[in-house]
Amino acid sequence: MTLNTILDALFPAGHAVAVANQVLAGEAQTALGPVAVLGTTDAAAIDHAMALALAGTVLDTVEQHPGRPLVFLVDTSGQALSRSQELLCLNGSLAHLASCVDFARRQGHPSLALVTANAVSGGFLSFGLMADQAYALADAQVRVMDLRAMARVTKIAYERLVELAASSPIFAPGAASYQKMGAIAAIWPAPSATLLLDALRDIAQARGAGDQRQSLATTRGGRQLAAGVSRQVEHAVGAG
Amino acid sequence: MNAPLPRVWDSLRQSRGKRLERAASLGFGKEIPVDRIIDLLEAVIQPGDRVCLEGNNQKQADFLAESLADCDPARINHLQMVQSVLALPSHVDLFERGLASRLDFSFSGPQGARLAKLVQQQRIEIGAIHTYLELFGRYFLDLTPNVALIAAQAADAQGNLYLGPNTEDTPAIVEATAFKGGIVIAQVNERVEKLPRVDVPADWVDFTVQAPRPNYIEPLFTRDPAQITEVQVLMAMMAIKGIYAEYGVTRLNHGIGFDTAAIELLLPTYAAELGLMGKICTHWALNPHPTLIPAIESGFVESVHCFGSEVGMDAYIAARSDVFFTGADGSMRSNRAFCQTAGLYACDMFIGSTLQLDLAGNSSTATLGRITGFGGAPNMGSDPHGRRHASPAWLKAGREAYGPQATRGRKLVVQMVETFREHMAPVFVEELDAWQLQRSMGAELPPIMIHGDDVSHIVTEEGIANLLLCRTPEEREQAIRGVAGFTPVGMARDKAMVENLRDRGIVRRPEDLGINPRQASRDLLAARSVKDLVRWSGGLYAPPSRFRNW
Amino acid sequence: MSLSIRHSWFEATARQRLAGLLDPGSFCEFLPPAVAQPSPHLAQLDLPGAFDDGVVVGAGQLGSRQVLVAAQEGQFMGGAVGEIHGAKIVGLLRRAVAERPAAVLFLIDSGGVRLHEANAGLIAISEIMRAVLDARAAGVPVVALVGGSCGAFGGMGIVAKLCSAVVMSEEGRLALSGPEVIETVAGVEEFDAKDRALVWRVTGGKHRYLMDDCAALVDDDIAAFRRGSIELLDDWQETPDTLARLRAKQARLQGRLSAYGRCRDGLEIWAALGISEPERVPLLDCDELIALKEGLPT
Amino acid sequence: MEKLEFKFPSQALLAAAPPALCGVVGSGNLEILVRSGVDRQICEISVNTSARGFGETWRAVLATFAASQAVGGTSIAINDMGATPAVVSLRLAQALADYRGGAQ
Repeated sequence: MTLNTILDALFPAGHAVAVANQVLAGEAQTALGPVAVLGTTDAAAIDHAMALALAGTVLDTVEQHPGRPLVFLVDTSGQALSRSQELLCLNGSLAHLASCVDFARRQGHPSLALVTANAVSGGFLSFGLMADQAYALADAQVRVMDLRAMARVTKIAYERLVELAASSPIFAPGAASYQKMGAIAAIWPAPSATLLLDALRDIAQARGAGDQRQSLATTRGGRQLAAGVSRQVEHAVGAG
Repeated sequence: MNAPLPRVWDSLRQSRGKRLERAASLGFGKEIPVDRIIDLLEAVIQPGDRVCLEGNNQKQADFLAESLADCDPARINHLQMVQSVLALPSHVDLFERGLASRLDFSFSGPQGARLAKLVQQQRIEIGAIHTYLELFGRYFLDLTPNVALIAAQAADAQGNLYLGPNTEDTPAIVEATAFKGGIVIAQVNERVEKLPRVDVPADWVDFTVQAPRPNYIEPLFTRDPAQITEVQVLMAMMAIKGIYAEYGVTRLNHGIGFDTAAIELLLPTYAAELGLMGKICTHWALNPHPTLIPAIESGFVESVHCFGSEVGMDAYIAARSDVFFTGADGSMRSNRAFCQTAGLYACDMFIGSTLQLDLAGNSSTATLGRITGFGGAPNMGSDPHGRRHASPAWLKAGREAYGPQATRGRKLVVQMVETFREHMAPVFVEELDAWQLQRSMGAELPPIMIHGDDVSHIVTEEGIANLLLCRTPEEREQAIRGVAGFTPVGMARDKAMVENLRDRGIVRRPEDLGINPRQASRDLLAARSVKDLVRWSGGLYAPPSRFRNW
Repeated sequence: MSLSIRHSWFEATARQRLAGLLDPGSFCEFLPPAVAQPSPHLAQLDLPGAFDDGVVVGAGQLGSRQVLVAAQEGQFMGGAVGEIHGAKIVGLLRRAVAERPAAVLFLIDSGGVRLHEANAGLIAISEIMRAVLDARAAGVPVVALVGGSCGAFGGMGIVAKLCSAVVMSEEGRLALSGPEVIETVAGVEEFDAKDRALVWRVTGGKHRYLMDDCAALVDDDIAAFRRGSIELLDDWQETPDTLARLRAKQARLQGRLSAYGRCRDGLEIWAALGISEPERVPLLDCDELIALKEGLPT
Repeated sequence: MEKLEFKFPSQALLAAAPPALCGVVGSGNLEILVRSGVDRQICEISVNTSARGFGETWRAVLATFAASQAVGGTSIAINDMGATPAVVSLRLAQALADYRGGAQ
């Protein structure tokens, strides 16, 4: 699916989104008013320049359009893998991007991420997973690592991983796993203006509720332990 | 009566002359252009020659090895290789490509598996697996090289050589070759106007070639203190208190493992606290182990003579010339032949680790499918019956072994092992893999590294077995079982007999030595990281990059 | 010699670090091993777990300040974040919002996501990121201490940079992708992971300190981390992010990218920073390096 | 992974104490948690180990420990990542000392 097909489907009322260096930035019209559109395309491997471009768009939006919703379109294969990128602390630029998204939230900007094709580890962490809610298109690839690579690194037989992946969302790649685990709010069969509007309304309504992913995971049976463990630590009696 | 046929008495000299003529006819002078080295080798080496390819423990004539392997097997073949260490892939290529057919060597290390395969395919004939001293000895008897291919640091215009700190085997090889009509070819790292010192005079050297890159040196003796375990600390405490202190061991050699590195690092702390400074470990036959730096800096060590050098230690050694053997130029000179001699005859103790020990105390590092050889451990780890000079440690061990009227002493030969290696492989076994290896290779002898009758003590985490005090083979077996821990060999011990041996001081537990295993903390190590070693050295030690975490 | 009384942070376990970091006897663990369960996900993959799932969380005092602490155990599965491990940290950070301690000390020693629980780990790290920012927004400084054998990599590298400040030792490493990963994907010419001196020139504490990616550089010594943390908190005032501050940071990162974006080795950047003998930087001790940085042209 | 359960008779340890943990589940290492148990004359030990097939070695190592130390009335849980018997014995001694220290 091309970027323009997706944009046309999400924003039939109009959009003006530019792509430079695999980074998109612009705005679009919705029934709820204008939204900022930003993100990455073509399985971008996020580097300093991309992270700073995205962060710049977030900060511009906060400065120029108070309260305007942020819509992230996520297509990232992870982070750029190079020595020069690490030399300048790539994790620092990704953290800066994440803190800008968080800052926008605190300034009253609702945010939504839609995984259009790929969402992998570091690239996903820095903006997609920082949004108030993340959604994914049905055929999107969401993962840390594919099972063959995982088998190599963990030295666990590939067949065993495939067998377990069928029943366990804990490590099985795929948007459905992430939905069960609480990180993806819903999977959309196709990009849709109606679904987008509903989602933006839900997000606006849930504002201030904080990070609900653990409890969602419990409800959906993805992570059985996380919410309980966090609660235990949060409320443990601090006796010596 | 017929007159006897006139015998030629200078055939070696004549052969040498012809070889040099062939080289001269191709336009070669003493300095060989790097791109013509194969032409030279094909001109001076003949089929069937005995060739010494300098492969040391550390320094490698790697460029000459690769060049020889690239020679035409139609012109050069059936070579008989003599070399102490078969370390590089090109060393084995010689046999796979049909240039060489016979091998006499000491150690093969990383090429052990390829070598074993060639033997099984009968594509190589092994003369013998020697110890270093035996091989050097045979260079001067019946294995004298026709051609020696050696490695040096630098050459001057006349062809004098400077060997650098890693002198190693070069003097022995050159002496044997140059004085028995052979040809000596040296690869050098650089050509200089004036050498720091002359290690090999020009008239012992026929040709030099400047290699395209400096000869490879393996940092074989660098042990990162960070990897020393608490169990190794415990065994080191036991060795220091139960052996070094009790015998007053001053002259010694250490193996290269982490067990003995732990001892080196406990000298400035634990041994110093026991008041042993000046009483033990003063004179060493040892490579310049970085882990010895704290003991040297603490004043434990008076002298160290080295087989070879170690990467990164040059500046430190130069600045500690009272301790190390250095030339007038300030840089170190090592010498494997002399240091092995010191290790065999002048040391009171050898202590090292092994992979397997049997019930007779025989040890082996051989594993199935690999022919690794011995290096120098069997020279150091053997009691030389020819020794005549006395020392307190030697005499005490002799009295323990032969009774109060002993007319000779005994070298301390100590094996120091954890009862299990990683992946729960027991070190103590009923039968060494060496026997199976002998059968599968059709060798005349099993590759036993140190013979049980040379071993005086075995140190494990469970205790020390003093085999000198055992009076029967049964006692010896139970003493070994008695420190073999929870290995099948250890669990099959006769408990009553082991307790009896313990009463007689033949088996000693940590608590018998006044050591609480819980005191065995890495905090006792004088250095716990490579960086600590650099600090101890005052910044003089420059560790290779792979050992750094800064 | 003073070397023998140093207690290496790099070498210590998470529990040993906490014992030496906090005021003696002040540490109280939440969800201690005796009442915890190892990860069922590891058991399912036939691997033994750890009672604390590789992270110790609790409360204690640092120079009489009340603090909350989380310490990752690098020796257990590379300190990697799984479901329980992550949830413990998230719970601690939420507690900080409610309890308002003087600080949260986050002893990071982690390669990032635990692949055996990949999705749970990635999401947990995302939750930790949000929770760190929530604690900071509530006025609680979150200080990352990085000096363990696993460094701070992957998502935990991002988390470290979301903290109020990072205290590092020279031995510590802070980056996103591990050198081994880059070597595997991009080749040994791109990054030789076995060239450890190079690895440290790219990701190590000294380089990060010279580049202002960490606030303080301390010796590899538990007591030095304690002193460094106390000094840092003495002068620290946690204030919420503002647009101006984020803009300034953006400008600084942009400037740095255009100035050094083509460099591939710390040596090149150090020379460009005005250090006359950059090759000596790895040999300097901590105090010398701090002095060197203070003397640099700004 | 293999789970092993053992019960050894052992001389009663005098005082119960807060739980003590020793060691780390790292390569070649293990963690040992000592808690007070039920029966004052018995030491209960459960082991989770990454290495299969060493049940008898574990039994021998642990039996030696329980016979040589007064550990009756304790319940010991072990998570093991391939530690050798030497390391296991050392950690047991350390864990017991920590547990006893906590009783004072």
